[in-house]
Amino acid sequence: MEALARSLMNAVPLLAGVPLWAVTLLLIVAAAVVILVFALTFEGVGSLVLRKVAGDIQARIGPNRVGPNGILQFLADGVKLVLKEDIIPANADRLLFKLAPYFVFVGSFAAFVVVPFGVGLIAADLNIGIYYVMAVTSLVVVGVLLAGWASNNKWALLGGMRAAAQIVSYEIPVGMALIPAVLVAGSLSLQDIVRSQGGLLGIFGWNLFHNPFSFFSFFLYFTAAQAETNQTPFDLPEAESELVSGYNVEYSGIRFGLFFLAEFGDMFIVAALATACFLGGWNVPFFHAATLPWIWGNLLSLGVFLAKAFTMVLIMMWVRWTLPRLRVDQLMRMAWKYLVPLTFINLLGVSLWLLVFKGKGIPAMIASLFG
Amino acid sequence: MGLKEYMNDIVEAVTTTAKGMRITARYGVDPKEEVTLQYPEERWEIPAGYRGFLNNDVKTCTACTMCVKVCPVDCISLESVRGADKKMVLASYDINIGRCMYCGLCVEVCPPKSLKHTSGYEMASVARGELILHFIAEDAAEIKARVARQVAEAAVKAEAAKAADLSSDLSSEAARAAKEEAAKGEPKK
Amino acid sequence: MTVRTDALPTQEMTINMGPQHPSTHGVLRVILTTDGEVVTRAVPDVGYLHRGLEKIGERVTYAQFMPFTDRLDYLAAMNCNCAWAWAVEKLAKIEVPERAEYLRVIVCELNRISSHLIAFGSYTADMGAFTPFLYAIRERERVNDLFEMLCGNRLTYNYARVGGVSGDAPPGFLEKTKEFLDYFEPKLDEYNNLISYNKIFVHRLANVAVIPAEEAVAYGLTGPNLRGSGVPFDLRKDEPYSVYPKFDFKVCVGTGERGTPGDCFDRYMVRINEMRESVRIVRQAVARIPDGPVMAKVPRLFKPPAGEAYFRSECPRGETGIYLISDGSVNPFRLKIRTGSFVAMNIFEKVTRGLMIADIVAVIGSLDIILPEIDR
Amino acid sequence: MSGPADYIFYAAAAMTVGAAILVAILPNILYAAVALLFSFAGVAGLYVLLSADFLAATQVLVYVGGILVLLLFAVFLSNRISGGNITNPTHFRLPAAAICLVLFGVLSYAAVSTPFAVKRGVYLPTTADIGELLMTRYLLPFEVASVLLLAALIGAAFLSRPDRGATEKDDMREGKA
Repeated sequence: MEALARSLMNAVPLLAGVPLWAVTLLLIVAAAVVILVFALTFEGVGSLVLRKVAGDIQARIGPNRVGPNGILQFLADGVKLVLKEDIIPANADRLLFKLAPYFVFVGSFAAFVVVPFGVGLIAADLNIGIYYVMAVTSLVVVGVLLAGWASNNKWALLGGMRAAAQIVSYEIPVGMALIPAVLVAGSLSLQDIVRSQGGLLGIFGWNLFHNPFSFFSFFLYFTAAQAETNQTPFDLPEAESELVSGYNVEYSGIRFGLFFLAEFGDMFIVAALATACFLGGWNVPFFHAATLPWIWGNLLSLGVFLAKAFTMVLIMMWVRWTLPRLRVDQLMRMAWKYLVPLTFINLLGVSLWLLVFKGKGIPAMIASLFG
Repeated sequence: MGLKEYMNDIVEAVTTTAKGMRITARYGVDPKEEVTLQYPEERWEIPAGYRGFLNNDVKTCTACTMCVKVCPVDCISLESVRGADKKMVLASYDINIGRCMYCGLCVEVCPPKSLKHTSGYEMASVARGELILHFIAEDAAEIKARVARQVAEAAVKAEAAKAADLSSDLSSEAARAAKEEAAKGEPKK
Repeated sequence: MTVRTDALPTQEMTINMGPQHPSTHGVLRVILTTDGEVVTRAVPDVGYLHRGLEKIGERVTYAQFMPFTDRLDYLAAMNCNCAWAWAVEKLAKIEVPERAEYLRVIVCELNRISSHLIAFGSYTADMGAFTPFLYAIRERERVNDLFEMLCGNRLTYNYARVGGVSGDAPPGFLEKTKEFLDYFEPKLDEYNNLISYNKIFVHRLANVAVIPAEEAVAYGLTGPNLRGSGVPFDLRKDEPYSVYPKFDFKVCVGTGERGTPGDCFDRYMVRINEMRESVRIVRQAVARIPDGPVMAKVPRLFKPPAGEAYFRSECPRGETGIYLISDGSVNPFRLKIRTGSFVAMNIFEKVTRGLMIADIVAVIGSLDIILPEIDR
Repeated sequence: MSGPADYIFYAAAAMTVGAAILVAILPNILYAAVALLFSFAGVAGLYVLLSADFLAATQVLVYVGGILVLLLFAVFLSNRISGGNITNPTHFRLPAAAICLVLFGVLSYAAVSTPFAVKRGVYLPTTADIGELLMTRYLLPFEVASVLLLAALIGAAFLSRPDRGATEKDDMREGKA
């Protein structure tokens, strides 16, 4: 940010007198606003797409009343959520009840900061990118637990407990499944990871095809991440047929809206991480987007990135409308007896592969065979 | 749990999920599979024997009260008085369609087939009173009073005829006149 | 699964599940005592939908009670209609024309299909997969279309009459029924591929709430719940009524396909397989239906002779037994209805001990209860 | 660096200390836990100011995502959770305050009198260095710590499952399903 601020100050003479930190701060705020707007838009549109996909899959039509073909439905939903009466249960813990949705939302939203949208489109290219995502999303757990407790509702409490146990358990396989990408790139920065998948191999440069272990890693990550973000078939914390709605059962209005937005935000984060770590991120196959002029390169890479991420989101929705839900003990068994050992085996495999083959992936080896 | 079982579990989970997802995908992409009826714009074809709202043709109704008796939920109420010509005259015929359960028993028993199901099924109201269908617009008390007057008139005429010891055709004329009077006053829906 | 209460000294929590809960299939209230997620005790509290149906039956005439039987089990109104008609006919010893009996069997089996579809659909929805529910509803709508064509109503049919049925099949009905069967039969395989054998689904149901055969008999379970435990008892075969002996069909029983015989999965599979058998029965009935009247001569002022009769028939949710005492007047002197869902509630507390909260939902769904039948 | 960084430091420090005081004095355990969250966040902010971003993320991941959640879990599991009033009574306020004051004095004196080496440097990623140090110089302590944690984990699992035979059988049965 500071570098950008410096270049901006050099480019715009008007800013010459302004202190560096002020410009930096301004840029940070601007980036945050842009990210927030993107996140909210995605979350709104995501809810609409989710319902449309549900409609298609379930031999229905889906929302089609607000706006042409229902595309304004999410605005109507948003307006409804904002205007709805804000109910706080009489015996709820008012302070924590009000605070909890913000924790959840902040935890989910803060992860957007390091999402590599394009060649230069990233709010903050932290060198601990993936690690940062894992860290800030852990705030969600606290919010969910507090929401479950503060509602003073037993179903909400059960939901909160389930959510916390689930998210804490699945953080391990999620992290372990992402490490192969980190190992291949040799960096925790998401931009570095994406860049490492570029090159002239096209889609075979992706970490997905780097070696068999990273291939499985992708699926393990996707499965575990679905659980970490409480998507069906792992939506136990809000299982509406068991826990009614879990930790957010007592919430209404925009407080519920924040949970809802956070859920879609998480969905996008998972899709974005999967894209960045395994599917080549914003890399355009057989083409260096960075060689284009700044604006075009970024637009092109942004388009590619979003297309990949949205495809992943669609797949998540598809899974969501197909599968039934696991039971709590089965969920835990899946985490500890299947995903954790498998991700560890994978990690070992990737490490050995990188050691033995000097960091080269299968496509690279094949390419070198043919010269 | 052996390794083989362990692997089998994983394979089975993946294959069965894939099977299910293939089916949902087919439905997802095939627009022909959409079965939703866009209700207010599109409507389904109502079959001939559809049991919709009840309608009583009060012109042919004989006020036999069969429908009232057979109705299991007592949603039909009927008032009638004996007219001058000894036939029953309907004073009121109400059906509370808020109570009606569309069983069709009343339609089956109706001797003159004046009570029928229509194909209507759309009705919304904000007051329960609006759910009572009145088939006779005129006030029941008025009809009763009028019929009573006619009956009295007919009786007076008959009395007079008897007293005057006139021929029978005159008496029948009076009866006819009374009947015409009644027919004129017969309420319409 | 055993209750691990001895593991950690924890506090039990009492949770009220229902009467407003999406998975209790109506207004069932279950009082759960849980230790964390493990249910130590689940006591069903019924009666939220009690309408005094049996008392109503004593105050209305035999013919007038017919629409009330629709409300006994609104998902299988035809079966209840016919059960009432058969019971009254048994009491009054009325001979019913054969065409009417065929029509009754057709509508009963069609309704069994539509009822099992709801059982299947809502069960999958309880398990978290919402899509099969809508597929089931879609198929059910077609059955409803058929019934609408036949009797004019889509949910509460009031089709059967004492001595026959209210109307003959309209032209095209039988063809449409055949069309539906052809459409529907492949869908069953689709359901199996979509969800029945899904790993998660199987895991949720297999070995959960196992009811051994002896226990099922001892608790008086009937219908698919009994057959799910492996007892091949079907009133259509074992105590044949109407024209059922003329049809060739199989009694589906639970075999412990994916776990222990008598678990939730077996009860679920029995329903899926029964739909297939119902399709077979309807096919035969449609092919062989005779011509003739559909209504016997029954006096308008119907007064059965004094006496009593008990008639039981195989409804989708088990045996619906109707016990009637007549004193020779137009109203039954006493009416008692035995329903499959009510007896299924008896065993509920026993089989749910030590399960998880999510399993409670699975058990309710696998017993396929319907509240008006429980509370009457 | 002067100016804004100083203000940020003071803000983060105030948040850390203020929240920590709240943790100590709040009667409601859950409120104290939330205050602890803010305290952790303040510490993470201080790490960021010291260019130790890896440490900051670790602080959030381990303390917020791990320890705080564990704490909340413990509170949920150990108390009459449905009662709604989880209290944390305070005792011996005066002696505690006295001890705190003395400790504060000692620590402040130590902080003021120690000649800290002030190093002005540029921001550099620390992750690689930390990783390398952990894998080379501090490998033994690292491994010892892991073994200790593993032992604690196994011990906890063992303590919470006294009826080993039965659970084993259950697992077999479930595994068959």
